[in-house]
Amino acid sequence: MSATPVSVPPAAKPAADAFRLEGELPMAGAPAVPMFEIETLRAKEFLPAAREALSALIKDQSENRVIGPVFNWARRNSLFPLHWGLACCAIEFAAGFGARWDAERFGVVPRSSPRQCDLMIVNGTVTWKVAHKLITLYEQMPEPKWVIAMGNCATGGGPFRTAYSVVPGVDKLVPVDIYIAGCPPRPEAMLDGILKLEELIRERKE
Amino acid sequence: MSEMWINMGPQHPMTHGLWNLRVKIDGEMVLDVDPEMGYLHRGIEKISEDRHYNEVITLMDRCCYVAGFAWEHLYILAAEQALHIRPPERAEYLRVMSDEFQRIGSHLMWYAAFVQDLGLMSPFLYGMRDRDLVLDLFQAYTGARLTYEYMRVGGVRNDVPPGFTDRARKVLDWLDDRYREYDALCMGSTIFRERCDDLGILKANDCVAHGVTGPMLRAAGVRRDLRKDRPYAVYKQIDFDVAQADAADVTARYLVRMEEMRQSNRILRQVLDWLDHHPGPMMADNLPRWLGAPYAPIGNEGYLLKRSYPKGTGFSAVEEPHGEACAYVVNEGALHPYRVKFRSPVFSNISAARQYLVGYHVADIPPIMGSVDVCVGEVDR
Amino acid sequence: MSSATLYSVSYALAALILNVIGFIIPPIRAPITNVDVVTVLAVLIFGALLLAASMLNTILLIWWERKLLGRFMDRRGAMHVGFAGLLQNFADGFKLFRKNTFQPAEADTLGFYSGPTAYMVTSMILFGILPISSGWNSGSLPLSLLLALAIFSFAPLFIFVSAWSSNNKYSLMGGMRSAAQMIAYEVPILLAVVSVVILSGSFSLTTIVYEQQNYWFWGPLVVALIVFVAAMLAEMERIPFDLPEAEAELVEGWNTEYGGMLFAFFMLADYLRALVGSILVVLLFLGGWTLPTWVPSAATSFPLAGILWFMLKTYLVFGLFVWVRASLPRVRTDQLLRVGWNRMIPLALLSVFLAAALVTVRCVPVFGCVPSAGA
Amino acid sequence: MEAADLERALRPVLGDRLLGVEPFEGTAGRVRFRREGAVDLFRTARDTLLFGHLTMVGGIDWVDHREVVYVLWSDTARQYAILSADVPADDAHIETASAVWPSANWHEREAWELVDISFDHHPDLRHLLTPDGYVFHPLLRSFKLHEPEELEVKSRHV
Amino acid sequence: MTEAKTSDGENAADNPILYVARPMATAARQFAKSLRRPSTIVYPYERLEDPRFRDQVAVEPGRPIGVGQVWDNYRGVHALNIATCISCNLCAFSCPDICIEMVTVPGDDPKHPKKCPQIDYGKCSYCGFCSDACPEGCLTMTTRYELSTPHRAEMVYSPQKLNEVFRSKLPMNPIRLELPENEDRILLDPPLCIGCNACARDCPTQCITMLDVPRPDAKPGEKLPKRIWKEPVVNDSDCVRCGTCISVCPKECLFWGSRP
Repeated sequence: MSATPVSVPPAAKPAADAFRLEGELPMAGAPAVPMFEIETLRAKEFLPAAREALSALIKDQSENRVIGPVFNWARRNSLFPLHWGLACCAIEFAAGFGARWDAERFGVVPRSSPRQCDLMIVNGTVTWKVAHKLITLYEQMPEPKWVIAMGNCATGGGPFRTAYSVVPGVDKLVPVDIYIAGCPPRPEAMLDGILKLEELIRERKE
Repeated sequence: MSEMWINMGPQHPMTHGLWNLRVKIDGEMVLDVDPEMGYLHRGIEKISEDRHYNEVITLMDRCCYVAGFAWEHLYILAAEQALHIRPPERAEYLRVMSDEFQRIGSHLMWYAAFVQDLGLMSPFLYGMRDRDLVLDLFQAYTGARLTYEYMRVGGVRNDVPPGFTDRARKVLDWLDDRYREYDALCMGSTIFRERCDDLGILKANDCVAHGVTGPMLRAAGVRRDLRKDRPYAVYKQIDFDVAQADAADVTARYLVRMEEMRQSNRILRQVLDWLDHHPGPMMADNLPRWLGAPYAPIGNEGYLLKRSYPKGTGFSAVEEPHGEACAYVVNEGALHPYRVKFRSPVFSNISAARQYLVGYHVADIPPIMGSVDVCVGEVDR
Repeated sequence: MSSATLYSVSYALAALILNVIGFIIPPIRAPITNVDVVTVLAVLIFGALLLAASMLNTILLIWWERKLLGRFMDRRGAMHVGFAGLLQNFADGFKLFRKNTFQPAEADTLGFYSGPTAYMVTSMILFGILPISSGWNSGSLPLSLLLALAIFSFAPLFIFVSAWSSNNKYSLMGGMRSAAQMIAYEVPILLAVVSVVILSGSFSLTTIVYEQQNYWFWGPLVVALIVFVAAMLAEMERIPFDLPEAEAELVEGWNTEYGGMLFAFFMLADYLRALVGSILVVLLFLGGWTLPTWVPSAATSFPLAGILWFMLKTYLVFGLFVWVRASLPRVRTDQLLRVGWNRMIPLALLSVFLAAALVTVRCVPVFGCVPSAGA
Repeated sequence: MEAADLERALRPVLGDRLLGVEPFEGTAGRVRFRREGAVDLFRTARDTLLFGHLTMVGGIDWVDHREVVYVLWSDTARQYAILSADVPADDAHIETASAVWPSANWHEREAWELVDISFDHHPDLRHLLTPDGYVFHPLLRSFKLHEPEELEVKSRHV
Repeated sequence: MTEAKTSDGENAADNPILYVARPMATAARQFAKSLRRPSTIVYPYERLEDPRFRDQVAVEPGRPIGVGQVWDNYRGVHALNIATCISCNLCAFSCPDICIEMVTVPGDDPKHPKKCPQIDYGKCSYCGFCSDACPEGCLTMTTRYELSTPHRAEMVYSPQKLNEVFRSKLPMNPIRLELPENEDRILLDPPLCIGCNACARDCPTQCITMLDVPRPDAKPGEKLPKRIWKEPVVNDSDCVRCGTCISVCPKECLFWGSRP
């Protein structure tokens, strides 16, 4: 007798369809959200910013109050991450830009040149050998700029944090705005991190 | 323009990872190259010495992040030899299934990256999309997309869920159609042939001298596949062919990888049929407690001193998607391996870069390096 | 709306503005409501309107490409900013506008800033020349086609200036490739255009469109069309001829060192040129704003019908470019030049001979007769 | 090919520089040799025994001495063979294999920087994985790993 | 051995007239297919782990979304049922990344404070060893994966926070593995034992009982050891093999072994 896996009910009862292989129902082609709706899901985002700018304009506020909301809206809706891959998370980073998750929906387009980027997604283990290059890249990015530490290696060294060559967390090198946990995080988690960053930018007004 | 050195990397779209290719160019011609590695050196071999045998598996998944299963299998084979353990047959079949799905997944990732180097935009997305289907299967039985932690010393963690094999066959059917589409997009295109024919040639004797293995070697006309030559796990009982081409150029490597994916499909259909009809245990009998599957070992070092375990040295070699990977595990009777040493195929394939890059254009570097299929994680370890 | 209508609108607007000012400050009313002053202001307003329209179109074109490319790649493309992502490019533009502009340490300041600006400006001038509907006066200049092509070929100079002055090896290589490529492909473009000119007998874009009333030129001149489209792809630096910004080997090509607004200039000018390229294809080969004679006249008689059909054609032609981009890999520099000199030019010459033969025999079995205005 | 075959072929060439050939599961055998016989052994292995492919070179630190492990593959025999030589810890050097198999180049660079085994006549003995000027040899047993938090605490005290 | 060829055994070199027609036709076919519904999942609104969404996409060849999405096996954030946790430390022991720390949770028994795992998700590698090791099934992994936060400190999940995850009733990782039959047991080296009761006091499952042992008669000239004349007896069916007793034993008289 050996360790045969047996399925015993866990402490909490799982969802009723545990182990059901989903998707057998042939409702192919139908979008979960209707076509028109799916294109307008976040379209109303612009309205508050515009309203704020308009009211500031009417009340004769300072210039910053007028254009601030609009530029804030623009900034958070057009984040260009740096196109580079460090380690495992880079594969999920790429998958996030693949067909299934398509980060471009949010206006996130990777650019290869740091001069054109707003966002550095540190997607993997940072070693001491690459640390100064990472700092150079960060300094080459024009303001305003943000950093996302994607995955546990970037957050705190992950499983390799005891190693002699690994920086235990990229926040030792550059200021980090959002930490995404996961090893590696799913592409959805990466998108969630980007959306959280958008919220952060919305709160940090000029 | 006079001669100059340019750095391609560590942040460069060509590298697909973290390494630096220093290139000496004259105009558009490549005069000399010098790969500079180590930007992702995480000391996996050192950390392994501080970890229990099963805990090293978590590092193996991250060692080569596009072929985690192959590296798990590699390490497990060496560790089992060092610890004198035989896994049950069903576990071996499950390992082979994982390996072959991983080969498809890794080759799809390679395809996506390679065509992107050539400027083909949509096949990148097609490759990633189809790879996601393979990852979905992995998620169904291991619970993760990239880092599986599925194999254990002495077997595998769990069986596949019910209905899995049917689902896997559907994915294989889907992939069979897609391979045809990939060929139409690449080999059907004159521009692709113009770009890739007679490019990055590395002849068979150079391959052998510089330790180049895997699809690059097979594209040079050498029939060498550890699954045939030195069958591990259950490859002896499976019927498949070794893909091979003679031109030794980028097109040949493309063709070899495509053929390998088709052969993987063939292997997988046999393995899935076997799995349907042969239930069995997942773990070997008589495992020492600290290696048993349900529990990871307990950090109470004291008790092991009272229970010595036979020493041994394990050596394993696995035909990884990138080539031939070897592991050397020294067991000195302790909880942790005494020394773990890995041989990464990409390590040797990159070290021969000067042989297949010099004399071509700068614009040829991305497709040639793409056809090498670089995974920096396993080079730097 | 024809150019004449647009101009009369701007004239009325100018007159209104000046009259209002004159009403507020009576002493200067007489001098500023002078016809000449009004005309000058009207021209300015006309230019501004045109500029705004061209920019809007360019931004719409980027959106169109992103959506189309998304579907080619089995994904959705930009969709969350504004309805179906329509505001996405505005967001990008606004963001880049407020971004820190960065000059590399040893860059040449004059070239670094003037290059992108000149590139952008020359691309915008083109819109003053291209007619997009009947009665567009600027297009009926006798040599408007030549003028457009001349301005179109300024670009490599400015690209090279900006690439050189940004003091980066990748930029420099991109700039050199760009210059070589654009110069090599000027010749086939001109030769392809020559066959159109032979057939239509005029260098005026408006005349060329009017000559296509009976049949569009793409039929008899299909070789010239292929040459023109391929060469246009090279001129616009799009896949398969996008080597100057080849992402794989040259990081971002000649705009590697550019960020912020200067980068936005490059992006915008690239798409302006893409729009111009599509418009030229429509004007020269696809009948401009006209429709085939068998189309019921209801389709062309409503207001703005000309502009509508014209823009529809333009976007479809651009869709063809996107299709090519989605399915073909990039060629290499030497292959590009070889194709340019060895294939394109003979083909274009062949097409010139064909056009000449057509004009000589005056009638083609399928397409009908060459208009009498020819030759 | 068995261990005995290897011994039979190598003994005449190496003499007492060959310490013995042990059977090793999954390979042709494990050849133990003195480092003085390295060049002869490599040449014989490649030219006579047709082990044309050097798969890996690795070092093991046994505290009192260090072991260099070579893994070879023969395309004719379709088998691996393992060569191993012990070098003293205070004088750890051995002749390079990269003259015989060019593929040894990077493997030896790695062994040099990680296990501190120097290879004589190596064409290009530079740092490969660690940064230039890195003075430690991490895969030695005397090199201990720390939790980063521990390191921080220590540095604060210093 | 097989000569590598394309799927249809043909290529552009054989057919130079086609030039670029085949790739363009392929792309156009994909365009037509994805016009109706591309493979994209509109993420924050459509989620793969949402069964309602999965029911609407299919698995037929040609429709690539949602193939084999078995989420109940997924290894995401842990769920901890504090009520059933026995503070056995096994999760913390089994963690390869040392990201689990046992912290005290306020319980009703002030004398024996209960210790439950606190997990640092900045270090956790989601390997699932801890939930495999948990003998009571109270530490499981759920399908939750969204963990991004602007503050590093928020990534440390206290037992209470893990309990909240448990209460949110997400689908959980249901695979539990059976104990192997040849399990090692806790054995006693009787001459060393001093009967101090430390093992019985700290045993999380209360499976150790201290039984009286007969006090031997002292022979002349021999000095009896100073000890309490009790010895621990382990109830193997209740024992979860956590090793707490071994680690608290002051005399190192308990050890692992197999009893015939």
